Amino acid sequence: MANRDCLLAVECLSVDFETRRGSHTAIESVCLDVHAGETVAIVGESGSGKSVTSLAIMGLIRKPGVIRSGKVNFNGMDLLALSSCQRRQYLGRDITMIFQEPTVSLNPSFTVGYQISEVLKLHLKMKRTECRKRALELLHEVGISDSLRCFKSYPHQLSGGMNQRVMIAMAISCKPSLLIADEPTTALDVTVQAQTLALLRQLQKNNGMGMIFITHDLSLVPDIAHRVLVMYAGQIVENCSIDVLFTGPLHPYTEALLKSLPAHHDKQGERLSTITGTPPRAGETITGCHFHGRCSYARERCKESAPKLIAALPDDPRLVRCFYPLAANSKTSAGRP
Amino acid sequence: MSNATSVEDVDVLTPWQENWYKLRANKIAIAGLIVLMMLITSAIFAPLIASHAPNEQFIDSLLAPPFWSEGSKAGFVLGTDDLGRDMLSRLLYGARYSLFLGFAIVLISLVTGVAIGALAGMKQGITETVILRLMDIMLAIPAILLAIVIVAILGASLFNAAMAVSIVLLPHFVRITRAAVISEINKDYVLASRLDGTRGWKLLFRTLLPNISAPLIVQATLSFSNAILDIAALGFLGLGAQPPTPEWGTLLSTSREFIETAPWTVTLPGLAILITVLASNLLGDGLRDALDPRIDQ
Amino acid sequence: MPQLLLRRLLLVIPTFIGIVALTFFLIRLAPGDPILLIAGEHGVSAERYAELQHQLGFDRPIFIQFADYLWQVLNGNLGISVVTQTPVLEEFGKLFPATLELAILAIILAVVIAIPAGVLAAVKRNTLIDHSITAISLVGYSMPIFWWALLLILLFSVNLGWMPVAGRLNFIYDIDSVTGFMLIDTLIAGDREAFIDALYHLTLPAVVLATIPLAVITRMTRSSMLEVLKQDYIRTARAKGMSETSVIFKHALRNALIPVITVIGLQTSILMTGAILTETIFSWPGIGKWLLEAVYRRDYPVVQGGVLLIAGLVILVNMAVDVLYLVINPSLRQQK
Amino acid sequence: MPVLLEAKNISKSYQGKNRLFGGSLVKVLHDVSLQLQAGEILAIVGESGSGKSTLARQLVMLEQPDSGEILLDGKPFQSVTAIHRQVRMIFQNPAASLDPRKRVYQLLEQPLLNLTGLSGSEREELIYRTLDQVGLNNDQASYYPHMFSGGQRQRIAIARALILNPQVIVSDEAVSALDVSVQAQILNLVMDLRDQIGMSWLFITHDISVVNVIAERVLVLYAGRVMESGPVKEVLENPAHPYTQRLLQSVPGAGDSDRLVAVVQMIPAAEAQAMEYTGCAYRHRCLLADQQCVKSEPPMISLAGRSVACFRAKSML
Repeated sequence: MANRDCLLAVECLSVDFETRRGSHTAIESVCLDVHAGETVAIVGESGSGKSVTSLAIMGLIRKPGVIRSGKVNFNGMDLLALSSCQRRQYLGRDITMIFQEPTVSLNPSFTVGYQISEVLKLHLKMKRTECRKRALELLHEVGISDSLRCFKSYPHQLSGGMNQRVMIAMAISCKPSLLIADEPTTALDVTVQAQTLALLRQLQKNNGMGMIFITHDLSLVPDIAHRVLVMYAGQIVENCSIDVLFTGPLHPYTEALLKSLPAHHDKQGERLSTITGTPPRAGETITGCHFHGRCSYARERCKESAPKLIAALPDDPRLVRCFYPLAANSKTSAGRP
Repeated sequence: MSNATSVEDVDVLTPWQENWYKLRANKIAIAGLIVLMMLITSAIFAPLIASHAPNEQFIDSLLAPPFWSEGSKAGFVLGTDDLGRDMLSRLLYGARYSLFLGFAIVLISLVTGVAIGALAGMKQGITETVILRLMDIMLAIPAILLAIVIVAILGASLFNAAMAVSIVLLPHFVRITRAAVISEINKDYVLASRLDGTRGWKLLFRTLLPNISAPLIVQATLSFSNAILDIAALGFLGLGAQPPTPEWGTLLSTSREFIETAPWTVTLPGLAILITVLASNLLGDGLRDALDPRIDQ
Repeated sequence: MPQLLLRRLLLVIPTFIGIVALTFFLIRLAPGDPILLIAGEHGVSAERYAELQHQLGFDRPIFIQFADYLWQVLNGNLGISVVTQTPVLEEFGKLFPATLELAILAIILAVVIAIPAGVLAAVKRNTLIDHSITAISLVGYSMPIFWWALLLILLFSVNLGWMPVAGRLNFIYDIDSVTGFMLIDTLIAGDREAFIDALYHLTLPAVVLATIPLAVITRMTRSSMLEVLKQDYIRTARAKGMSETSVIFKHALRNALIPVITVIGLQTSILMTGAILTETIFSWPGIGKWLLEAVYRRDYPVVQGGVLLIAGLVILVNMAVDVLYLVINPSLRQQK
Repeated sequence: MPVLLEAKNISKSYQGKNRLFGGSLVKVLHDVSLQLQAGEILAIVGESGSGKSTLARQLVMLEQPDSGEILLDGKPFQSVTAIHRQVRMIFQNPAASLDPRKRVYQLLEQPLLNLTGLSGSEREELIYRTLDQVGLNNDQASYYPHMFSGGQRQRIAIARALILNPQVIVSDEAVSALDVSVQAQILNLVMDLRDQIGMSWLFITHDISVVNVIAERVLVLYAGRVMESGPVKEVLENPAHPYTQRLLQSVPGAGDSDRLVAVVQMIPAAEAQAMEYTGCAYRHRCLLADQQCVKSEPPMISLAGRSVACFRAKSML
């Protein structure tokens, strides 16, 4: 799986959470790679481990979370093997991150301009006036017209959409090669969400960044990503390119997710498909396939042994964690018109 | 939707049971609780435990040191005071004053404070403004000073001191209740309850109070320790219980002059106060952790 | 912000009038004849009684009396001590520096130790360091300070003989009172030995007075810091690649201090409470001891005036803290 | 179909924050009118700040509107109790709207105790029947809300609304806090209830793709004003208001990347909402706005089967 051309190659990353009641696995053997200029979406419901994955890549997992195993190869070097001091040189410069709640992700005690300048000063050793000039440029770059006014504002004076633009300006300030966006539009209004997605897409294209886009909303994925990883209960269950996702998902969970999207439903009044049951709770031990309890295709084998994430067909780049992947060519009702 | 029953195996605990389990996991808080229980028990059964009456004088054993020092006398485990009274017995009877008064004071200020605070929070407008200004005024006068003035006017007695301390502690309950009521009253579950037709006192007692009980309970334990400290301080200043009442603060003040010759007469009552206050603060901290939902995350 | 400031200032007015009313009616609440109370325990002749009655305005309607009292207070006339026959304000002015010196030293002592200790405990959460700091501050918080003072005297003054037991300065030194602060006055006088002696006298009372604020501020700093460290913007700061030191001292501490400032402000009241006990035990010639003695002597004008002055002081400090709070908290400052 | 619930020109203002200096009034709803017919689902779409929650509060009589009137069955609202029995509300976040200290049984019994005169056994029967209706079983009646998953909690909230057999249910963002798969379950339940018992439903949401699935008619709200309203088919397939069009363009998943890039526009840091303005409320963000839109507020006109408040509506179609 480790590919030399990869910008980021995550190998078998596992994170446990150790609580008083014992430890439980948050993510298990997560493997993913991101090439330069590529956007990879990680999709999953709440609690599926998608945010933990992003934090683990950044080395920002804190107690009670513990990285149990795995490698995070960034430009050929293992970030997890570095000391925290060494790793910090890359954070905020080469790998940056934006978060779900932009307003609370900015420090309320400092102006927006100061917080952007801080990154420039830290990583690019810029002087104060240079910082200011560059920060204003960056604000303009993310589509804020009166950038000076924004520069002097505190986060609480700006709207959520505006603060997310500030976060993005901060994230692209050192021309990173990888941007991790953790549910960046979930807290925003739909129109603002569309603008933010467009902005991210534009910046990613222009700067040739690699991007990991984390979301719970599968319908956003075609607008932003080239490839999608579907996560369920701490595992990646499917890894495929966008083009094939909507025509024929391989994993039953992906299919079920697609079918439950109201956006992919045209007939008024017709019932949506649902996934019965609930995802396993944190700490619950499951034997076999993690999805078998809710899978409409589950057979005996699914309950007993756990499938691996493997290529579905010999000459197919898609990976799926299922013993009985849905045939690539079979028709599913989730397909877009 | 047959499998909507994924919580089948879960025991149904009431919220209080759950808090108790959380509190039980906190060993230090439980230690505080146990110490407090022991103190309460010994206060209740003081006549059975104590070897002497609290005011019984043994003229032949004035200022006898406690058992670990040289010259200690049998029968006086913790020594005697300047009038030959048994320290242990006096301390045991003294616990009755401190603990009983602590409970009584907290109960009075809790009940009146919650009532006034809830009134301020639910009525708002002019009622609220007047109540808040009044509480501001009370808080602007340092607690002991206010108590001293009240006692000075009403006269020095244990009852007046207790009244004074209740008044001093009142504003905290008022403020906490009002703040909690205001923060809760616009929450969805209260709105939903209103839409279910619950209003007035029913809304306060059935919906609001159970949900704001956590900060009130924590404040009550903290107030309990404050009450004990304040009562002792007033006793120490001669404005609370009057000798020969074996109240701990009064014990301290009467034996102050023997600090050089008989240090135990000073150290022991103070230690008793410290242990009691410490135990209830430990319990209070534990309760705060157990009841504060934010700690869960 | 000017509007918010003005609002804070305006809120002080009803509170202050309320306090004046409280002190005014306190005397009238006391059982017995207020004139006899004011005149002292020795009793008065009928003539003097009538004179006092007229002089104190007791023959007029109560609201007129109150308005008059308020007017007197606003003019700085807080009555005359029954015992010493000196104006209350003058006595207060003479004794206040001693209390202020003690209080300032205590609060500095508390803040300087408590904030680093609280930060350390939060950063090293659930380690031995955290547990020790938490335990010590809890004991300090539970301490009956009048007993604590006696213990310290027993150890340092009686047993070890290192510290003086009472007073502000050994009587052998003769220092002119310029500022009323003994440390400064001795420096002005250029008397090094006297300065050290004054410092010795200050140490134990200041430690005793600092105990409760120290514990309270430590606990507050710790919990506030823990709360802030959970916030999303701390995660952002780490994701920026900032060092842990910058994250803690720049991004976290600045926000964590906002509630701590308020708590420090609230200590004024606690310090005044402490001053009464501490000054009594250490025979410190300050307003705490003065007030308590006035209570014992039933010197009501002093009690009345003293309570008013102390309450006014507490209100002033709290208002200053409110203003400071506005200054350091941008989310309040910039509100329209 | 008969009109069941009708709001006529509802306006509502709130006092600004600064009470001492009589802070300015903030007008949240401007002459909002709507009609809910028996047995239909009417969707109200709006973003944050559009006043949709305020509208919901007026409709269920949690608050009184400043002006305008609300009619149920053609009659003005009379007693609060009667309205609370007939018009029920479901909140956005079930975790917040269910009292954490009450068991499900107590939660469901509360409205029965307060608003009906049913006996104990009647109440019990009704509670179990309603639980069954929303797909929960009897054992779960003794559980506390925190023991359920998000979707199950929303079912409890629906049960609480249903139990009085009301004429209208108003739901405020009832599915937006849920995961998609759970959201689908709840949407299906809403549709089932409409079909089986003819429940009339006022469904407030920010997600226009949900509207398409469940509602017959839709009302688009922006800055406290109705921009456009009419049958879902007409409005969503052929929007006559630039804002409706913008909302539709913002729905993810269309996969049209050129469209997305076109949406990136410079936005000023100072939002227009606090400023005093005249004319159309949407003109600050509207690409078609001209002098006319600045001068006067567009009136509500009927056009191609819907009502719309825009001077450019005709050219949009």
